Amino acid sequence: MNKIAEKAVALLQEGHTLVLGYEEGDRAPRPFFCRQAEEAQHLVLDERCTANLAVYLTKPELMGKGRVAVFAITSSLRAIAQLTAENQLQLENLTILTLTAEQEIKTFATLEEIRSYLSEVPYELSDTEKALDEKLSAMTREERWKYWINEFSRCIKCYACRAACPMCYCTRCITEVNRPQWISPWPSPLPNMEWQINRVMHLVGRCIGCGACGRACPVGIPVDYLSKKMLQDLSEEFGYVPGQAMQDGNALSTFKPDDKENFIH
Amino acid sequence: MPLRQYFLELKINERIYKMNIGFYPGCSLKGSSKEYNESVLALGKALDIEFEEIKDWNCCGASSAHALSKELSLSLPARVLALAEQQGLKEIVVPCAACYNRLSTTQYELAQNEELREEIAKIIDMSYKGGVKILNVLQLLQRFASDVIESKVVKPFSHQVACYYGCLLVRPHKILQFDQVENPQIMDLLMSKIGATPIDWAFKTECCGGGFSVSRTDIVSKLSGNLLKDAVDRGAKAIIVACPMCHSNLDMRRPEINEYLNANIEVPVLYITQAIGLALGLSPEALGLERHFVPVSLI
Amino acid sequence: MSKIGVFICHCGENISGTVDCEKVATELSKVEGVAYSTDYKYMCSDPGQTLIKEAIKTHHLTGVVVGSCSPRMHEVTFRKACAEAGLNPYMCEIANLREHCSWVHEKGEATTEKAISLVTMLVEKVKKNKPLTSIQVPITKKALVIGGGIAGIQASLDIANCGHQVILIEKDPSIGGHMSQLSETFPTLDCSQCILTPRMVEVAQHPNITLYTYAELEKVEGSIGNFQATIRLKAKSVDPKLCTACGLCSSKCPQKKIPSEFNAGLGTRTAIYVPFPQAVPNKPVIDKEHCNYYQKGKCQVCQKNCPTGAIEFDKPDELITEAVGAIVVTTGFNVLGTDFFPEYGYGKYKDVITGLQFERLASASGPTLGEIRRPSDGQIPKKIVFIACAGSRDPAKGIPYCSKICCMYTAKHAMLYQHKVHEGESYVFYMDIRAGGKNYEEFVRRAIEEDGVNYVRGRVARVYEKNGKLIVKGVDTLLAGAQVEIEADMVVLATAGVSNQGAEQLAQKMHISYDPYKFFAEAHPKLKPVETNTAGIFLAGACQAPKDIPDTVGTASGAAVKVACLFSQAQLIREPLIAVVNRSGPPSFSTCVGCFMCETACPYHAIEREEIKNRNGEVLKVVAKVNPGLCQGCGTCVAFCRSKSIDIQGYSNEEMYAEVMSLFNN
Amino acid sequence: MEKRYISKEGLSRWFKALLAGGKRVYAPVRNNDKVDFKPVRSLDEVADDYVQTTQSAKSTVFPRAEVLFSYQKENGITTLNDFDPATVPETVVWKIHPCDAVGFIPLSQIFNEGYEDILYKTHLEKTTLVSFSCSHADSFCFCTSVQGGPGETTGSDIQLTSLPDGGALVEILTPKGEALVQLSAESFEAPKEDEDKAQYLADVPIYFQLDEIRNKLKDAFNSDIWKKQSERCLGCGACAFVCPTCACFDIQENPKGSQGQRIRCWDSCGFSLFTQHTSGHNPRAVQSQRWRQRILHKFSYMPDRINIFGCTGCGRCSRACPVDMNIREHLTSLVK
Amino acid sequence: MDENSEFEPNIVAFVCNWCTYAGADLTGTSRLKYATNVKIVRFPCTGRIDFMLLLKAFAGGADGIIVSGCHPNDCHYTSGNFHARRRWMALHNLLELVGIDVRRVRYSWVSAAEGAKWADLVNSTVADIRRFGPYTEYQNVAKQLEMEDSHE
Repeated sequence: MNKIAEKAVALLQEGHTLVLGYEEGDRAPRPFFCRQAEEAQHLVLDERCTANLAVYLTKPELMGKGRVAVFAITSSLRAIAQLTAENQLQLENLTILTLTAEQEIKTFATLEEIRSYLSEVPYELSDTEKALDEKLSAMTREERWKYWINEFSRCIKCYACRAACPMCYCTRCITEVNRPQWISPWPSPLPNMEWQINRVMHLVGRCIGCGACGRACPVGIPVDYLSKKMLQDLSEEFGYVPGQAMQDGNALSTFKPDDKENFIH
Repeated sequence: MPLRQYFLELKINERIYKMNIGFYPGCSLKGSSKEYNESVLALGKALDIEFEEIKDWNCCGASSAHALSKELSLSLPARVLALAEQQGLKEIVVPCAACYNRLSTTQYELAQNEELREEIAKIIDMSYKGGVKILNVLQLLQRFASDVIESKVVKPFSHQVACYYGCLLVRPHKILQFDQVENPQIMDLLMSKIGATPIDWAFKTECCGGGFSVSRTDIVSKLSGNLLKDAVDRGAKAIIVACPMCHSNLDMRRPEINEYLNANIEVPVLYITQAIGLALGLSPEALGLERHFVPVSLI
Repeated sequence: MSKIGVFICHCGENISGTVDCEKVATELSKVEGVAYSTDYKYMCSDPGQTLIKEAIKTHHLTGVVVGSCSPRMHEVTFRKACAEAGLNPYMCEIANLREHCSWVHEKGEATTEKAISLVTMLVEKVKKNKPLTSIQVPITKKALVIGGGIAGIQASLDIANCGHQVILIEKDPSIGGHMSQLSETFPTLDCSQCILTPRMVEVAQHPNITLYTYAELEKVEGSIGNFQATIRLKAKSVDPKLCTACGLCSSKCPQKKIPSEFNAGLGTRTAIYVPFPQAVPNKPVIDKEHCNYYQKGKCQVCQKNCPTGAIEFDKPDELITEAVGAIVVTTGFNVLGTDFFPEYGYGKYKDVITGLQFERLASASGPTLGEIRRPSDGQIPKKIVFIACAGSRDPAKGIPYCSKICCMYTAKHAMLYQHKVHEGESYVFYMDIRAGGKNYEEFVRRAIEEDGVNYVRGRVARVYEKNGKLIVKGVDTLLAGAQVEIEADMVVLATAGVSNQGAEQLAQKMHISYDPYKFFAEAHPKLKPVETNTAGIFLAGACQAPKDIPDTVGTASGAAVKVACLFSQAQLIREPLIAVVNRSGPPSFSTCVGCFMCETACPYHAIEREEIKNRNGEVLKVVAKVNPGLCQGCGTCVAFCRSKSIDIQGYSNEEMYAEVMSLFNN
Repeated sequence: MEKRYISKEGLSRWFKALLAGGKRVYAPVRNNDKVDFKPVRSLDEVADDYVQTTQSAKSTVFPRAEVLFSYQKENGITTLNDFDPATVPETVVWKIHPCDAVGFIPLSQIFNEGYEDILYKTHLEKTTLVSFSCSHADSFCFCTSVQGGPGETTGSDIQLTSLPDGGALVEILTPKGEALVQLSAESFEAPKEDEDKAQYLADVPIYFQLDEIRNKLKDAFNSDIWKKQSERCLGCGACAFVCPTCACFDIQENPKGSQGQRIRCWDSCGFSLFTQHTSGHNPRAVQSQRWRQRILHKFSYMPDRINIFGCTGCGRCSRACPVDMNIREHLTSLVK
Repeated sequence: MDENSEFEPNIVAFVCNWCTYAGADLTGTSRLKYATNVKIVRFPCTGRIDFMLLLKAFAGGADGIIVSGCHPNDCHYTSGNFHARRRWMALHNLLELVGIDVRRVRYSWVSAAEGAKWADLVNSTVADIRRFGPYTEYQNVAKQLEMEDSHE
């Protein structure tokens, strides 16, 4: 019985109806909903766990009414902070735990505790993204356009990127709006691009850079690069740090009188 | 903001190292105002500025050209500018205020109007792209002398002076963008640096009679007379000018002025280059002081 | 299937001059959904409007598009016409064929093509428009008047006499404004104090008017009918209830040399002061910048001498909030100082003064008790030169406009001078005399013919001091441009009327627009001179542009009537062009996911939270709801909402999408 | 069924002949870590170091987005231009795996059951499937458990089995296959008797018995197994869109002013919008109901109504799933 | 993109009702002339302009887009233009990232008193877009239905 399993059993005894964690999967640990003590030994938590469990916290049919505990990796913590700022989580019936660098199980009592913990964990692009970043910034505009249109034309509109993203919790997504039909539902190159531009614009100032969308894409389009690059480009201007969500609205719902406007003349 | 603070921000710190500067004397510096020419060159040597006279320069058209035809009044200065450009002179100094005014106005007109530039280029069959920077003496001194002058003063020019700018040096402001039209300060500043105390008087930019020097000497004597009388009444011991036309009216026409005022005003009229020259210890002969009609006795 | 009527106006030939109106009408008749399409010479005229009404009735039109002038001009007219014919007014749209097409393009195929696409855009929009009914909003029947000059006084009295409550705030210690500084007023030369002071007293005693002096506007929120104005009552350091205005404190105050603003810097005043004898309220205030106690912590002479103990040094500024239904801005103007003119001595010469300073010299309550004496040595000037258009009508100085009142007060000043100093000589240098008011021209003629004022038609090039005299160098263009030189004892500049300091900041606080000279912008120069683009905020007096007293009082009463008319309705009818959060049946009840980012974006705090409950009271979800009273319809939330759950009536997503995509039909 | 042998050179000659014949040839092409069917121009573009393409080849006969008809409106009169079969090009799908080829059978069944879909029918007639038997499989493959196998020939027109010498055993299964062979008949040689195809086939363990699954599912509608299995399912459409047998589609309008098109595009029962009623009610509101529908449709409803199973055991849905919903694992746990 | 002078760009302008629309009215009343290629769509405020409309305009066939409203601090609704500016900053950055030709989107502030500025804005934008030529690169992709055709 590893220490994660023991903790899970203790949590269930304390009255939690669900402990959300990871279990061994085919290629990597996968999300696991542990509701009974017997199932606890399936639980595992190590650096191979990358799926963002926060995506389930906004699904009432899964969370139910009772108290839920979640083993959150750093990305999940950032997502939880952002979701709370967007009034999506009731922290009272949510117990948040994480595995610190020293392999200790840490339970967070308040949101501020999560924020301060996160502030020591800086955010930056992974190496694959940095490589892609160099390759793209070396391109001319026309080349970049060809590259992205080629990538977007491979999209099959399965919306796995939307499904995997903890920030995409709308009950009716803009793709399902048909009066007017902002985004055509069939997978043609331009509607696919319009869908991605819309998704990234909806994530401005909210994306926590967990990369779930990139990993979820069955045809391997680097969609996570787009929102992560935007995150990096706009964080100074908007004063937004992933996870340190501002209480009074996100980057696009607030403004600074002296925002930069060198392209307006 | 009230105009008192409106003070053209003088580009004092724009240092140009030892570089030869184009020199356009114009007719008066070779004719009636030799002493202005001598004093500019002497002071140039003292401040180690090398002047390179524009080869084959022609008359700038002064006040007569634009009375006859616009093309003529633009072609003459345009040719001078084209020559300067061809001879690789990025900047030219034009001591005479009238020439400075004509060259600057031409530069402005050609820059504003595409067809005019082509037309003038045809007339002088030289092309002028418009890159030459035109400086008058004060701008030259301001850049070269203003922060060097105090250390070089040998004999302070400690007199009350009236700095007289005349009209061409500062107008029209839209084109010349030089100092302040109503109350220019640059000469006062330079003179105070060599120990003089400029008086605050209202005739700095009043007309001295200009081109009427020969045709209507009566008007010159009246206008220049009033100007001189006011300066003297306020205790000025010398009138400082930077334009050969002003100098000749105030100096050469002194007898007619005294006759008009039936007074005997003997206040000398010096070019600013002469005054600074004296302060730097140059000899009166080198500065051409003995050419003046009104003796310069206050050394 | 929509049945839309298209009506193309020739606007005389303002439109038909460059646009082929018949062709536009025929092309539009081919557009799907257009049931009737015609053109007419004057669509906004009575026959034009009847044409529309008949067409609606006979063709049972479900929408109307009028191709005419800017909707900012006649949208209301055409919508009213449609309403009378039984069609919901918001099913009528205007295509701007005049300002945005015929007037700005040459005659030709391209212009007509553009006109066709402009009208088609609106036809596609109308197909998606929904009938709307206007919103009823309760009105707070209380008005706020900002600025206690004659304009503010007149407006407050008029509104109060209609039986409505008024709050009058004035930034100086006393009301009266510039008019109280004047000696006598043109054209009748009756003394300004005599006609103004009774009005000031009337304001102070009027039961419906609450007067706050030494008070400024801090912040304004809300909208027409429901403003919340936060007012800063600057601490006067004197308790008005206890103070009996005995004047002991002022007489004892050690600080005696402070230049008096009321006397335009000519006279002096003490730190604890009443600005002028007839001040209302006639109670002193302490000027903190110059008071020894506030600056250095010592003195307190006034407190020691005050018989009733009215001095209260540590009383802080007070912020009060008032709910008001309308605001009248009467903050007045200012005159340029002499330091603005290098050619007239930069303000160095003491005897070169402004018109306002001359008023103080001529005023019986002025520093010289009405005698015209030079500020430099107190002598009575034998020769005075008045210079008109000092700064005004001078594009090089950035003031191209005419300040309207200087010709008249200059003539008055010259006349007063000649009356007070019989053997005196006065000259007026002018360009053109602007005396267009009633009895104005006669007044100026009297100054010239009876009082012997020398009017010299020409500009003054320079004024300079010489042995105690002011040499005025000018020209007389009527004597073949002869040079004129006058040795005057005093020079009075009729300086330009400019906007008051802080006008820009005040405008931004109230979101009203202003012109390049910081005068407040009226809604329409000819048709809405006393209104601003912000509903519920009105303008009067010189804050909109330099004005004489008759015009100021006229516009003040005008603004007052606008307020009274607003307060006369029980409810305020407001355009229904506001945002609405969608609602639907169970199980979702609304697509809003309750992220409430719209709440942070809304400048009017118009977004509220609504709990969706099921039958047994359990809260299912919390969604956004728009308060129709506060929402001004800017639409920021609509463009911002990710799940498209909030939409704005009149500019809905569907309507704007249809309008934009109609441009790319081919 | 006729057996032949084709040498390495024969293969490339035959491939050139296919291209020369103006046919559009689809084959698996690698794009960094993903392999998918793409039109190719030469043999060496074809990838070979992979177990399975990410997506099936169904898009060659059932395109992701297809114009059913288009229309123009000119002042009141509307003209309709119907689907034109001539626009469908002759297609060869090269190096499809047996489980994909088998998948075309249930697909065709669905599109022809009751009403014959002329778009699908035209595409299918003009498409020839050249399948390659599977030499290696991975843990996701379970074709053997669903009546298939690495060497299954049903559905293919020709099946090749690559040999170590670069050549291949050829089994010509249908007249279409025969027609394709005729394009370069000389490249084919007599069959090699000693070569036994079985030895080159991958070994795919059998995980469960189909009929056991079918019986279990008969009364599993209300069991809570669905909830347990589908807790981690995010409700995206990846499994349906990569599946060779999923045939659900949605009809959409593409209006552009006075002209426009009616378009058919893929849909997935995994989306909530799939069953959303205009009233707001959704018969399958939660993810467990949708997961149940996916399993029951393929392993219970289809066999009952058109007696063919809707799954060929290719394992694509498990490979593509972001949260590792492994169908084989779920099915085996069903019958445990 | 050569100087194809006979190419008439199709440009749409999204403007706010209180400032730029009124500024365009002033251009009209002062009879200043400008090119016919720009059609104005009226919005209550720049805050109301949805970024998807810009993409839809390009997809529809626009060659250039002008977006203009009140100067900062002049907005009739206090902060509509501030929100719009922030949104444009993000969109501008994203369009650049994806390789869309951002030179074709011209952001500006035109107040109700700047009739002349509106005329210059239109004329200079039309001249620029004429120089850039039609946005065929985007419109071609818009026409493609299936992704296969996008390979040729």
